[in-house]
Amino acid sequence: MYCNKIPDKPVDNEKIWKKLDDLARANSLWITAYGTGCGAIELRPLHTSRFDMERFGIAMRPTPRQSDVLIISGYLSVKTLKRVIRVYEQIQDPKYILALGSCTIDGGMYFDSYNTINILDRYIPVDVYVNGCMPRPEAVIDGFILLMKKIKEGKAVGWKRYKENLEYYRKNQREIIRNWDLPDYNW
Amino acid sequence: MNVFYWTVAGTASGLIIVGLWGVLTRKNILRIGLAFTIADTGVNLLLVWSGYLPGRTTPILNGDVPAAEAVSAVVDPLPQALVLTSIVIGVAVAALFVVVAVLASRRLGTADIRRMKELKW
Amino acid sequence: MIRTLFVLLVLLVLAAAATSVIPHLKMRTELDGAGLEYARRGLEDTGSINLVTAVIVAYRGLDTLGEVVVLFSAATSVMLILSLFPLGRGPTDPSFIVAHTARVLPAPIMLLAVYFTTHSHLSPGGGFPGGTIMASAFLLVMLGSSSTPAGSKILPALEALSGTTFGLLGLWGTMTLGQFLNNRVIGIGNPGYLVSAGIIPLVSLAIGVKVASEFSGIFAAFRKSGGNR
Amino acid sequence: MVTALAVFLPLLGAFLTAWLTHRNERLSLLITRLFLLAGLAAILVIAARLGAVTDGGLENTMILRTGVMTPPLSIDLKVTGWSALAAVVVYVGALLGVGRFSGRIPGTQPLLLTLVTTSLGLMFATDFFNSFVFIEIGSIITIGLTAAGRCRRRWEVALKTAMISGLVTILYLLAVVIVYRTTGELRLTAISTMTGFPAILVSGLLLTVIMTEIKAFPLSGWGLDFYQGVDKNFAAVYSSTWSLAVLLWSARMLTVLPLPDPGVLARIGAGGLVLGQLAGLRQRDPGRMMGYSTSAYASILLILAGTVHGADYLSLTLLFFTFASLSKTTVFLMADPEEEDDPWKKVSGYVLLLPLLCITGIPPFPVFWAKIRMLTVLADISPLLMGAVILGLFFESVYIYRLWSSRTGPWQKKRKYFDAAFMGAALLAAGTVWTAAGAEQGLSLSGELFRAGFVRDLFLAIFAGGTLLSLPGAFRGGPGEKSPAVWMLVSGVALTLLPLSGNGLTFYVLWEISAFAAVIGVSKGARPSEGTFWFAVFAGAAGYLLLASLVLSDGAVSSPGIPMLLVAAAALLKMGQGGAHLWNVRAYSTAPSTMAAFLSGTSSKAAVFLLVFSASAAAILPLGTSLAWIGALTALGMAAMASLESDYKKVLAYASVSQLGYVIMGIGLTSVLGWTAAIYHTFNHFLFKSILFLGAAGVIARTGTSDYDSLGGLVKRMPLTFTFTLISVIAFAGVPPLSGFGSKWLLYNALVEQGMLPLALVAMFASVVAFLYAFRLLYAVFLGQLAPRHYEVKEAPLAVLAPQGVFTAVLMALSFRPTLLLDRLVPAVASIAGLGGEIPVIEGTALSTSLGYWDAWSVGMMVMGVFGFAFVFYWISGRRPIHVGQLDIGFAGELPPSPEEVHYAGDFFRPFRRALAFLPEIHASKVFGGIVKTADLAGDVFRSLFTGDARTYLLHSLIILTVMILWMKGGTP
Amino acid sequence: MTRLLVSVILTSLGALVYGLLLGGVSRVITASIHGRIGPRLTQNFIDLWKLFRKESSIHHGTMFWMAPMFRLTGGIGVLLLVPIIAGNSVLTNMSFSGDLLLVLYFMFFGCLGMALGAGDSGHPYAVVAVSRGLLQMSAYELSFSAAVLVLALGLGTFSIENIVSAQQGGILNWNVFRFPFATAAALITFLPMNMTYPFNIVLAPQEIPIGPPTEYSSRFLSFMFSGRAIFGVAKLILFVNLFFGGAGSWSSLLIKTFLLYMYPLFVSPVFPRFRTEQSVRFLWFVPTSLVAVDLLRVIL
Repeated sequence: MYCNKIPDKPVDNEKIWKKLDDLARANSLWITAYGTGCGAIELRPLHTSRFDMERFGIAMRPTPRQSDVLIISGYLSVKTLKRVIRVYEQIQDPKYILALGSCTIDGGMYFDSYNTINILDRYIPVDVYVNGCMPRPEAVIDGFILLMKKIKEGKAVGWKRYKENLEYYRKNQREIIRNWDLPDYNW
Repeated sequence: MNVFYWTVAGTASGLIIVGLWGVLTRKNILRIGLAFTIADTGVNLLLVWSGYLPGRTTPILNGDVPAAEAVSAVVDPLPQALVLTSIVIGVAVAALFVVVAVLASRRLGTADIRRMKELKW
Repeated sequence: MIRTLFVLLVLLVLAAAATSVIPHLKMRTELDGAGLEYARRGLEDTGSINLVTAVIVAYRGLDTLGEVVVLFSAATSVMLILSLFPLGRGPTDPSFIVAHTARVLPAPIMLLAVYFTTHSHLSPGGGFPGGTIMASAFLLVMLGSSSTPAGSKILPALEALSGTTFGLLGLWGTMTLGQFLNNRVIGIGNPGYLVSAGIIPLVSLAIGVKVASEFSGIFAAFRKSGGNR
Repeated sequence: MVTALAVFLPLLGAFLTAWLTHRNERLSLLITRLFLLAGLAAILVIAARLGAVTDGGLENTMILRTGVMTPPLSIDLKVTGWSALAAVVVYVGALLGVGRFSGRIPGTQPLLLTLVTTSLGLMFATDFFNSFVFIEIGSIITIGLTAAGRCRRRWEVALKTAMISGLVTILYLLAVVIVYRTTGELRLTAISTMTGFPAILVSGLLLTVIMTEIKAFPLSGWGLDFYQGVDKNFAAVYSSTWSLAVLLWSARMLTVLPLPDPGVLARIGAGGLVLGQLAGLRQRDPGRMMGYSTSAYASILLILAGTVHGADYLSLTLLFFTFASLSKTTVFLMADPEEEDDPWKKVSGYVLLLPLLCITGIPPFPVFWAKIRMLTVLADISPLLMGAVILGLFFESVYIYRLWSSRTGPWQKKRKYFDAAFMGAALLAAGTVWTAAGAEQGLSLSGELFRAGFVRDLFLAIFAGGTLLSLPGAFRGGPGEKSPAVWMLVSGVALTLLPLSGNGLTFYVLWEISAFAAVIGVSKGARPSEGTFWFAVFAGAAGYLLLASLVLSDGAVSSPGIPMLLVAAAALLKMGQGGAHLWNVRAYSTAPSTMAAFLSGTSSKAAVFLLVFSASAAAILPLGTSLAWIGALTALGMAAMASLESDYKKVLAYASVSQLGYVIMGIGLTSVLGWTAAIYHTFNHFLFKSILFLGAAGVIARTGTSDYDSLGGLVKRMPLTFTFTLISVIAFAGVPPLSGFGSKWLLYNALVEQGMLPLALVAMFASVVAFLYAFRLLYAVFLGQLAPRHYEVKEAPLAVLAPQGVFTAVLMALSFRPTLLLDRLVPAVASIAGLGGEIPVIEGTALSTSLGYWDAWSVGMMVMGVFGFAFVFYWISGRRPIHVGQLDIGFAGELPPSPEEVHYAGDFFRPFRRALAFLPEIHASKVFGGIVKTADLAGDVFRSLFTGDARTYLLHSLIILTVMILWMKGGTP
Repeated sequence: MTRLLVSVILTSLGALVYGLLLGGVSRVITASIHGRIGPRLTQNFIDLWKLFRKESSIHHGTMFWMAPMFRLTGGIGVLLLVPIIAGNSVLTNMSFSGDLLLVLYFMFFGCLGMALGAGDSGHPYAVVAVSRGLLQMSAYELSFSAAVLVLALGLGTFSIENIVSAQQGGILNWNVFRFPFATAAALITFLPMNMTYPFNIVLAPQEIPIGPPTEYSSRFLSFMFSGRAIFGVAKLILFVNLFFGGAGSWSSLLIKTFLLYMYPLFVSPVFPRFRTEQSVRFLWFVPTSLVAVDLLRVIL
């Protein structure tokens, strides 16, 4: 019922279009509309006329299949992590992760909770962190611009890292998620 | 003689009507059988009556009635023959009816025809 | 009550409607139709003095055969039903009078019956009255005892024999004269004598025996159905 | 001599067995059989001598004189060819029944033998009083054997019979007195010379006697009770001997009754037929149903006596009553009298079918020939009377079908139940062949029937091809089904012969054979009773309508419009149009799937053929608009129903009816374009509906279910089936470039040409709604989530797959080159007289009218080109995608619970249901339920006459007698 | 033949570009209505390229695979069947192979393919959306085809070219003035046809993310977008041809289609979404009764 195929390691063999591709990718960031934590409330203003993220070509997509960016909006509990892993793996390459708030960096005010993730990067590859508790929309946009810059420079390669070090990430994930029932890779 | 003739006819018709009335209104099956016999009797009487001719004798051509005068002396022999048959048939039917009625009332525990309506519609 | 009244109403209306037939059924003063013919030529045709017997046995012999069959069917049916569904009530002991009468009377009764049967073409009587009388003798015998008379065993045989005789006598006519139950197969002889009128006496006898055995059979069946002592 | 032997041998046997019966039962039974055989031989000799089976032989006479001299003094028995043949049946019936009845109940042989003699005597009797004697013997034996039979309610039945015969005795003897006093003799023929009130009185008395004896409604109460309660094996004997004898004697009596107006008989009969059979509609007790059927035949006798005369009368009565009696005997022989509540419980409907169909008079069974001739005569006298008779016969067939279709028991293996019954069935079959061989022909449908030419050949191809291609899959039934192959073949062969039939009668016979073979085929399904019953009822109704039209168009009285109307109604019923889809849905969904494919794909085209060929365009013109509207509304309504249905086969059934709505629409237009559209669509529908149903057959055979909720995802297991289904769905949805669009294009052109824009709109709406069920069908069965229990499902069997392949190939060819068909079809349709409108022009691959144009080839090429380009472009433009698992879907980060829960198939178009909520719910089942309920209520009124109280029955007789006397008295000055 | 081929390719490409551009314009205008800056005009091209160049993609089965091709074929097919510029022998493309009826029915081709792909994806939301979409389609097709049939009956032809030529010679000959009610109805059905508010029940992202293409990604999605863009242009041209006098030249074509394209923009941003049954009933009754007026005029 699930496709259990482990993805191939990414290879850079298409040099010709790369520049153009990166440009397009940077200017067309589609977000998975998925609020993982308290920070999701800060994303809504991005639509409004005051912040208007559409001018950067950023749009919300309701399905991971069509999006490029997953925003981790705040702390992740163990329970949410499982869902995040599944959503992240279902996004097609190339894909980027924008982590919002202190909690994603070091656990923030929940650092000693039995049930939250302290260092997100151990479980999924984060491309850009935006700190603050919570970061304001302006900060989020700033994070996006940083992400766009990284993409244009070809440095936003979290997705490659994830594929190359899948065993490492899986080990960490399995450590913290006790009732692990996801397939080998969530296509 | 006419009076006698019509009296017999009237009696016979009366018997038939009484018999039919009995058949249609009595509830006990044995009485219904009896009513049938009454009506049957009426019919037989009517049958004999139909062969009646005033002042004539039996259709037996012995010394009293010479064969040559038979035509003007005897009553009609045919109804007499018919009524014999009819009576015998009546007896046979009555016997069978009684047997069925008796057995029916024994087996069904009642002689009331209103209880024998299991088959309907 | 309503039902009774309704029934009465229907019957009266029916009777009233049927009264219109009265003018058509006025008393006859002269013979007509088939009756006339019978009276005129009955003796000549059949050799039977008794015209009723002539009609019953000769002219309309088929009716009589049917009549016999009616009895036969009824008797067989009654016997069959009673054998399948016994009444289950045994006979009581006959009273002294009945018991003794049953010893004396049957013989004269039989004599009368035989006379009736064999002289059907000469005098009032015939197979049916004769047979019935014979059966009454049998009935008397049976009432006189508390069991089924031993003679009842031969009743079916008698019945079969007489019935077959009747049938064969009829077929004889067909074979010789092409007319079923024609009594003239052996000539009509001298009217007025015992041996005359063709096979009428024979047929009467057969009828008598048949009727007697059938009625007796019915009586016996009732007795058997009740169970012997 | 032989005559005497034939009549009296059984009697001698009776005397003999009466003696033997309690002594040696086996010998007695042997003797019984021997005497019966000897008698049979004798009567056969007589029949042969009289030349009874040749023309005019029925009236040849042989006289058995009895007593001295000649009638009126003595009595004759008169054997005619007519009564000799009936006597043969009497003997046969007795021979068939003797083992089953007398073999079981010792001591009944003499009575049985006597009953034979009596029956013969009654049939041959020429004397009024002699008949009485025979009637009495018959009654006595009936009472006796009823009481002796193995049945719980024997006493009640015997008593009722005895009371009835008591009344008959009285009434009859009264008649004897009057007859003798007024005519002076007792020959039957003398009665007819009577005049005045005695004649009326005697007529009344005798008519009452006859109606009571033959159990004509409303004097049939005791007969119904009799058949319900009596020992069924005795009923077997009774039907062929005494019942038949009484019927035939009554047939003779009715001709000599001095009635003021014999037409009265027909009216009494027709009224009794309709009302009596109406009362029987609701009947559930099988024995009683046979009683009602007997009552129907009694009414038929009255009708015949009132309308038919001479040689026709003889042959008709003979055909009707001998075969009906023999059939009834066969039915009763199959009963197991030990089963009190339902003696046929263990008998499978399959076995019962032949005799039951015989009784209902479906062609080619003998009663049919009689029926059609009777109707022909009636049509000349009064079409209204004919209509009443047809209605009554239809009612009869309804409960007979119910009797049949509710028998679902397995094949009864015990030989003792079936030896006699099989012999009866064999005799019936032989009789069928014999009468069919000698059947009178020469009736024809109105109009220009059976024109040879392309259109006819096209239908021929549809019928033959459809049969051949549906057949391979039919050899093995689906889960829980039996193989309908034989019946499909019979039905298909009859269908194939349909276009070749030379006249209307042949057409009708083939039509009915095809329909009822199909009914049997349907009964092989897993849940057969309901669908079979409704199919049979509707097929029967269509058949009767067709019959009525056939007879009326042959007659002189009516206008030509009415037969056309009836034909149209029959075709509509057959195609399930205008609310008649009830049967399609029920039959298709319960039938074996291949049978459904045959019915929907092939068999339904017979109705189109009927319309196209029987309707001269001029005759159909007045009906045209109504037909078109019926078709359009059916197309729309059924499409909506199909969208809301969630059973695979039911959806296909609705879809089938909906698609045929377009055909009706096209025919209703009576223009060249319309008819071209209709016939073209017929062919299309033949192709894609066959594919769809065969595909369904494969799916159901593999998965064992036809419920949308439990299917899904099968494309991964049955890719070929899916492909074929997909193609046919695209075709019937009318999406270019496949062929369904062609018919739509023609149809809209025709509609707009005729200015029928509202119709076009409805058609358009229907075709859009068709998308709903088209997609739902594909999705719910083949797409979506594959349930784990279907993981092991294999591709459909080759026997249904290969025909689908063939159909699909034809469909594809037709899609890209419709001119292959249209090249010939358009001129053929254009040559049909009376069709107006313009003729479409074909140039190369393009088709054009003054309104528009359509080039299927270039459209096809364009689609293939663009599609191919897109495909290739996709293929070369990047990496192959990864094929993921069925539950690898974006599910809000969750793992989907299970395929079944994710598969969204049930109540798929719920918003549609909601949007339609403003409409009152009019289900055909409710409409028909209402009709059935009304008929039941009406029937209950008449049923309540039969209170079960024997005295009431006697009272009925007396009331009828009174009424008749008063009526006739008032009628004559 | 070669000319035809070239014309076909160019028309398709042109329509793609034009369709994407129109999409961009509409996004910008919508943003303006919202008081935002909005994306670049070329945003749609960027999105398309991004999708087309995604590194990986998944598929669920053959029908899933083929659905984007169906969509594309449907779009291009309708485009090719409609004569683009009246009198221009090249730009009539394939319109010789079928009339208005063919176009009407060919419009289902892409929808059907899309629906099949959505079904094959096995995603319940996709199928819910298909159910809604088909229902809505069945509703708007009723009034749209009614309007079209009124035109056909009124002008006595099913041929689009003939319909266009019948509208020549002055603005009052346009069908929008000859059949105002039918045109109004058709314009109402234009909204659900383009899946804009208030008829946006198929792609309703807040209810059923995001309808049929839920499972589509990467190149599949780019094909679908292209197909939709081309199909949109084809529909515009069809409407212009049917109701607005057709296009005699490039400029009139661009102006007319652009204006027609703008019209939903001024309706959709201010409306909430219908429920499915509301939408269906609205489309059954309101536009159809409008058509009925013209229908009566034509028949009488």
